[in-house]
Amino acid sequence: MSFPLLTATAVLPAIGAVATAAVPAAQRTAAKWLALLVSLATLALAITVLVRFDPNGGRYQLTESHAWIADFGVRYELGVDGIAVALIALTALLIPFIVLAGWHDADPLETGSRRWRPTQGFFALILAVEAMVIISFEATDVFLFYIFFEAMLIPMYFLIGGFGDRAHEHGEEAASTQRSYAAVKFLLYNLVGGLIMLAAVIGLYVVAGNFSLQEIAQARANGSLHMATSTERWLFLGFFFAFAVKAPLWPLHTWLPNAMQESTAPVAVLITAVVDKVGTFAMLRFCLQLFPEASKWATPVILVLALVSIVYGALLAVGQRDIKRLVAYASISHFGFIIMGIFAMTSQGQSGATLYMVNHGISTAAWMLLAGFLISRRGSRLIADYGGVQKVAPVLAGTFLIGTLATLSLPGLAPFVSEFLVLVGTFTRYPAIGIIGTFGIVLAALYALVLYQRTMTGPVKPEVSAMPDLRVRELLVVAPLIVLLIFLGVYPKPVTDIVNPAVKSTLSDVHKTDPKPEVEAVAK
Amino acid sequence: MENLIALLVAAPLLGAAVLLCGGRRLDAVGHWIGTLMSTASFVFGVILFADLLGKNAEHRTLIQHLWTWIPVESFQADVTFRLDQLSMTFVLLITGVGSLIHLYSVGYMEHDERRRRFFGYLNLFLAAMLLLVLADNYLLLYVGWEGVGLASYLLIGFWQHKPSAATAAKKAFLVNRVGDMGLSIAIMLMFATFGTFAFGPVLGHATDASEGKLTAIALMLLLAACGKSAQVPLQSWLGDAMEGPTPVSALIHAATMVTAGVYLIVRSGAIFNAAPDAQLVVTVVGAVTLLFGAIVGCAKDDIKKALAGSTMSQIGYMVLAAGLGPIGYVFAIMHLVTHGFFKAGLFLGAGSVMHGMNDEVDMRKYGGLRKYMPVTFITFGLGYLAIIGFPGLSGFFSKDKIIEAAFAKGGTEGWILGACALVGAAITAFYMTRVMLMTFFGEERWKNQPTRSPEAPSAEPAAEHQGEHAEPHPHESPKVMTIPMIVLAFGSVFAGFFFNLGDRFLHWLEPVTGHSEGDSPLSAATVTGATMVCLVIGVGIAYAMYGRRPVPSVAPRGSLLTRAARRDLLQDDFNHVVLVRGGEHLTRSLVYVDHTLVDGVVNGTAASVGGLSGRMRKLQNGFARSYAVSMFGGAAVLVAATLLMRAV
Amino acid sequence: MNPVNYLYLSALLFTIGATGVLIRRNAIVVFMCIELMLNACNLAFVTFSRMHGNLDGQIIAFFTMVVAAAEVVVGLAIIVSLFRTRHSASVDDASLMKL
Amino acid sequence: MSAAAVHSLWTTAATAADPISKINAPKIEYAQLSPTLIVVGAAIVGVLVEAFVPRKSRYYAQVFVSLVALVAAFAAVVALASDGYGTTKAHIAAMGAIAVDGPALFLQGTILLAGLVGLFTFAERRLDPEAHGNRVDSFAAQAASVPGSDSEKAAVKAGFTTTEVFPLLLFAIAGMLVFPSANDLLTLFVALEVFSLPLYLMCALARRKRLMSQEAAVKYFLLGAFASAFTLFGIAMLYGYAGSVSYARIAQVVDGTVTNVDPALAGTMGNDALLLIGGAMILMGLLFKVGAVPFHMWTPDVYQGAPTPVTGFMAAATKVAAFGALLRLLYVVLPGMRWDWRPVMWAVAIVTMLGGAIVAITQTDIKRLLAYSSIAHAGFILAGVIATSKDGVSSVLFYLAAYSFVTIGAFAVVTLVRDAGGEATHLSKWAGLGRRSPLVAAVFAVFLLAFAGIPLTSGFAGKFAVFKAAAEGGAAPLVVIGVISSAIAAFFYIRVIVLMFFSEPRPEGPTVAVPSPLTMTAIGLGVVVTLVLGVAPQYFLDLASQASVFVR
Repeated sequence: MSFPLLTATAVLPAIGAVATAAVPAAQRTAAKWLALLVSLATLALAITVLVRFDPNGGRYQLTESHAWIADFGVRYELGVDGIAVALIALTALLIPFIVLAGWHDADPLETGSRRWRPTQGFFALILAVEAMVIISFEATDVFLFYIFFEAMLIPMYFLIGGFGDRAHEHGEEAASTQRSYAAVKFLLYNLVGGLIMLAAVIGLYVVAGNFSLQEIAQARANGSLHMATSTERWLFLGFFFAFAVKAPLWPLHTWLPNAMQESTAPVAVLITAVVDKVGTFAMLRFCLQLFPEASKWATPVILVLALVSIVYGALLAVGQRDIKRLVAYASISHFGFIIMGIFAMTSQGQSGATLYMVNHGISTAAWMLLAGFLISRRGSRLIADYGGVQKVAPVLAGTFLIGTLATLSLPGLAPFVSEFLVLVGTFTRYPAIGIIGTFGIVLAALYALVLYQRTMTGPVKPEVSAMPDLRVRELLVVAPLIVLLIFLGVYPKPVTDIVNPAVKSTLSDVHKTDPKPEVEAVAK
Repeated sequence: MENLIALLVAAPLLGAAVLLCGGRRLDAVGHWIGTLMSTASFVFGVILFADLLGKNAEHRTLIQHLWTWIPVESFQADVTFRLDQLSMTFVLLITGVGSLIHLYSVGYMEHDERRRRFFGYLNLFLAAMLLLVLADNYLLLYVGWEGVGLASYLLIGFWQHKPSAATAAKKAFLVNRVGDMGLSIAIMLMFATFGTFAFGPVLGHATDASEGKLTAIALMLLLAACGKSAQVPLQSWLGDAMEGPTPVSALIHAATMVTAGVYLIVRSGAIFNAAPDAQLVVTVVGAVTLLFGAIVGCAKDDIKKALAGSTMSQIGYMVLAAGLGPIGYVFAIMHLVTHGFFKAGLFLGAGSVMHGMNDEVDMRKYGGLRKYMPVTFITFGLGYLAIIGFPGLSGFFSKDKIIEAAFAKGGTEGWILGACALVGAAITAFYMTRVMLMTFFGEERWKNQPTRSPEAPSAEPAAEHQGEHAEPHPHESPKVMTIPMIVLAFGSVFAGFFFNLGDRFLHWLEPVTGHSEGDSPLSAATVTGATMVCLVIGVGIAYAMYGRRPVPSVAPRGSLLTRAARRDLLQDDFNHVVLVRGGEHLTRSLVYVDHTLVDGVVNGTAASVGGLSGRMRKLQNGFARSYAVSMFGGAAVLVAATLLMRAV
Repeated sequence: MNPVNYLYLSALLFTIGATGVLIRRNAIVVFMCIELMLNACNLAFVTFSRMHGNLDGQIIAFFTMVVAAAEVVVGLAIIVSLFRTRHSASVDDASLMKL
Repeated sequence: MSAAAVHSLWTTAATAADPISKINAPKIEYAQLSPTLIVVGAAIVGVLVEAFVPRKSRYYAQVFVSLVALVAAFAAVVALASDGYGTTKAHIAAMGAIAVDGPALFLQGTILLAGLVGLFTFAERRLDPEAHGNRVDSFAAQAASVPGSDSEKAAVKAGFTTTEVFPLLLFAIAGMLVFPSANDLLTLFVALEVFSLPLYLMCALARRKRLMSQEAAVKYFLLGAFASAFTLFGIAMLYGYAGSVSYARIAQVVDGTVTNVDPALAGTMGNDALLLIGGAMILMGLLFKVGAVPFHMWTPDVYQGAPTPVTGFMAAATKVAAFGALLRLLYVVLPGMRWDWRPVMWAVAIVTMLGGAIVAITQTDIKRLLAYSSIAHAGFILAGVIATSKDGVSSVLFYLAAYSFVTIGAFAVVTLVRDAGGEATHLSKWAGLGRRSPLVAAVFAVFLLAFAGIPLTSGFAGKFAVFKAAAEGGAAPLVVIGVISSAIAAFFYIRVIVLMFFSEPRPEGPTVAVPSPLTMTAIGLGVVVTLVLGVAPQYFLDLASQASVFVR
């Protein structure tokens, strides 16, 4: 029994959350530092996981397994494959930046009762979310996964509803009502998805008799566990629905714009860059492994939906007046790419999709956080309120431009690699869909550059003229992300090396192989 | 020796990094760093060139593998450079002209407080462009391809405080993106067809693939080329791109980047050769564009826009040549190089003129400038002679070859293409003469009138010490600007002759592009003669219109064609109406749909459940007896149902 | 006489009682109707006990009476206190809580 | 045991050959009935206390007696269970009147714990401001005096308190202890009345809002009596059908495996009409107690009107007892006619789940809201009942245990939030509670999340267990509907959370009273159980599944 590394990685932030919440009301700064340190320590643990993980080793590594709820056939089973490792690393990496970026977001304006501690709560909740996300990446027991998949809604819900942008065009009252609307919408959407999944989870138990991913997958593979086609499809739909809400996939996406618009930038990043990834990840890990046949059966529809998401999200992003909504719709478009890559069922597509999750996390984080810094300066989310920023705050503008370019996946930056992989992977099996998907590239350029032009260029707006440039703390947040974007854009090999084997085995689960080229041009 | 290749790219890249991240402390020396880096790159280029010349024709290909970029199963993208005669030619052109223009910019941008950043962008562009021509596979080429797009975006929009500049930059990037879409689809097709997208295997096995696939790939590549090289139908961005500082127009939008499309086609020659239909399309595009650009060039009063039109049409020539296949590849490249010289020279000259005229770009406010800025006049004049193909100058040789090749295509299409080329030559002569006359001859229309063009950037040098309403007093530009112009003038005079001496350019490139003499229905002499005739006609008309009678300083209404041509033959309006307006409507309606339909469905269900709840709530009316009723009814139903269950 | 008739009678009484509960306003009367229903039950018990020839039914009837008596105690207590508060024993007046 | 001996507890004397000579005393296993007996005894002691102990010290005496009684009873239950009466030694005691088996003991234990926690909330005397220097609890000073009358004022001034509630509570608990373990219909009926009557009374005893309290009592009483009349008639029918009220006997008749039919019975024996009608009517009586649609309408009014501690106790314990009885009835008496009652119960479960959840959405009073949520939960539990499997039983047992603690805790929190007019139960008053007293709001949020069935709370474990059993029992549609209705239900639980945390506090908002350790224990216990059953339910699931076999 070696040191339970995975458990530690998940438990540490949980403990940190409790500790942070317990910090007395007066010591706000202490709470902040505590949260930051905990998140950094978690990052360290995640890196150890990364190091200890052997890409060419077994499928699930660092596994832990303990009895938990025998009556429900539930075990406490953890284990990571390449995909999970990559995403855990991403999560652990982003949280410190989120904490740092949200440094002042939760400083209370009015002091309620002396026991009212928003700052502590804010950072505690962030850490709680981190813990739950990480463990749901690690869980190889469906029930265990489900529990945290659901439970993470609660802290997210409080983060969205409890903390919003300081200044609001319609005053604080309106702000709070809109916030709680967004929060409730977020929770209900995901809860409905989760409950439908619950029915499917129970169904799975009735069929399979236990929840261990590996056992079920094995049993499915060697035919010892046979599911009626209709059963499998229903169960698949139950699972997929929940993940599609979380991801979000058109037409289940409308909660995302509200949530991201109303929450502070760091929380918005937490939603789109970290929490939503659980959805796409789960598609890859659970839908495909547990229900391979049903997945293939549903592929055409899902691909079309993904395609709609891509184009629809991009077009709506073009039409937005609110910076954060724009970013949200951009994310919807990006998630379309991810889902497309997953269900293209080619190694390029799925590796690309996984890579996309990582890259999208980083790029959106950079872009959204910068947008947040911008908004915090001017106190408005409306694009129209900005203009000529690059004149007064060149560094902010320059970094923001890089974020923009990453979003429109410019070659040389990380997102390009993943996006192209997804497109190629899709194209080799479904040429038409691949081609339509590429329109997304053009539209991405449109909304991204429109945003940059309207906010950063042109004559300097008077309200903007006194805007300070990036502060050190903010630069500390952005610079590493940008470096990472460039590095992964130029040398993504480290990530692909980890991901590829996992994708290979996933593909073998669904009995799919890459289509062969027409001409054997490369000598094998 | 291969290891030097990376340095070609690395030097300017490093420069860009240093300049952009360096911050204000580098402002003093930034421009020199930039120039140094590009010159260094040029020096490496020359060394490599010497090395290549040392080898015999077959072994003039150097490969440098740096690292594996994206490995996913069969999808293997490497960062590998390939230096052969073709890319060598480009390297020299890019770094050479590039360095000259860096030098020129030192003077031109002197008074701009963001000069450091300008040089950073220029270096970035050089790096990307070199990456483009040195890449050994299409994906890496794609990186350079979009890289130059980015650099051009940054440079066009360099004066971002001008909304027009920002818009133009965005437009350029977007139109290019459409082209890039073509390139990426082409790469996907290649991967699906050949399982790779490296030059070697793809071009090597091109003939093994079905013609349909190849045609598709070729057309997609053409789409990409159209985007980058401003060919119809994706030409609209080039005119607006003139919002950028003039050196940018010279380097990116005349000499190098816009010719990338030609490079792509020539590089992919193997594919095009195997797809004749695609080739036909290429030639058509080329022919159309060369006329289109020429006509637009005739109507523009903005000197840079006029030159832009001519660039378009000259590239049209190259594309046409490239479309002709092995007959034309070499000449396409040759014209590309010579064009690089004289067009760059012309732009620099234009820049120098503007420099002296407080950034006035309207040629109708010029006139008689030759005695004020002699150097500019001479260099510009030489460039002028070169472009109209005056015998003996470089334009003459390259363009003549292309026209011959067009006829040599044979058949009716040969005739048609040739005819287009000839007409193009005539129009070229016309509009260039027009530019020449309006700028340097005639009476001085700029006298006693304020000619500060309203939205000229305050950053522009002259404006600093010139007040708002001051009469310009033209003056020759400083040495640092004239020297590059002189060098380029030399190039535009002798390059063609030099290349043509014993077809050395042909033999130099042949190993890469291959070459075949078509069976021309006309002898070379006749073609040359015809060209000369066209030239004379063009010059004559122009002289008759602008040399003899005075030029009105406000544009006359002009014929329908003229007015259309001023507006880029209404092609922009078309874009505006169809794409921009349509797009806006689409997005707006989609936003509405998202809010009412998609969201509405959800909120609707919620509301209906709420309403149901409200109604059911009424049953709870507080009267114990009504509760009793429901219990009694319930009991009755329960009993009845149980009995029923047994009955059925 | 056929004991089944007694069953019919008891069913009739039970229904009458139930109907009374549903239609009468005065709490006391409603309560009496409930008592009627209980008695109907008793009748049924006794009848069945007679039919089955064992005494269980009759014993149960006694129990029912006791329980009914207890119910009366509690019920009257509540109803009376309500009456004293509201000066009305109408069931319908007691409808503060609704919806 | 032989059919002849059934009911001898009641009828020996009568059936004896010759009355006088020898009365063979019934055989009663007092040890195994000890839990009930203890509580009953304590209740009687409580009555005596009322009679003889001076008024000042009654409160303490009563609390002490009740506390001791409940703890002792619980200890007895534990002892019995550990002696294996729940599993191996399970049998039928008291001449067939009472079953001592797993479900009975488990439910008795649960009821006793609920009663204990309930007792704490009953005994709470710190919430209301002191009247004339006397600590007061949440019960009327003098139930007999008319609200607002001088006599009431006098009673208040004199510092009277209705300490009778404690014996009443004990009587109710005693009835509830018998109810799920009753093994013949007569015992069932008696137990039903024994725990109902005290509840009727306690509903009328609120200190504040006495009009509503009395109204609640009247409604509850009339409707309850109405329902029990139906039950009794149903019992009569079954008696007519089987010639006996003993579960075992009836079951045998239903199965047709009856021993020694005596010819006299032949006439009515096996007349299924009687069986069906009787069964349905008894079911109706029990469904009334659990508050299933369409017999639920008393629930909101009574829950709202009754003193909140009573509401909490009632909501928890009554459900436990009633569901226990329902389980035994369906699993012991009527398994033979499963195919008759299952479809009906399906329908009831569905309308209960949906009805409760939907109507709750538009509620504006926290107590009514919780009432409707309890209706919805009754629906969920019914889904487990319908499973008709061992898992079904154990899941229901677990759910009941989990649910009762959450309920009592939630209502205990409700007692804390007060304004001038006593408890501030209107939802609008709860706005911004999270700002004023985050702790209380957070605790209440935990309870709400448990109600909503969010993972890591006992609510989720219970819901999962029940749905799992239902699905295995082939009731997949029920599961789907259950899931949908829990989604609807989630909406209004969340509404309350939003209200507490995200909306601005009202200036004239309520204050949160600082309770005595009693209520604190009640709430704390609720939270702890909620979380423990949510995170590590295995032990309790084992307990439930061990205790899930009925003795026949």
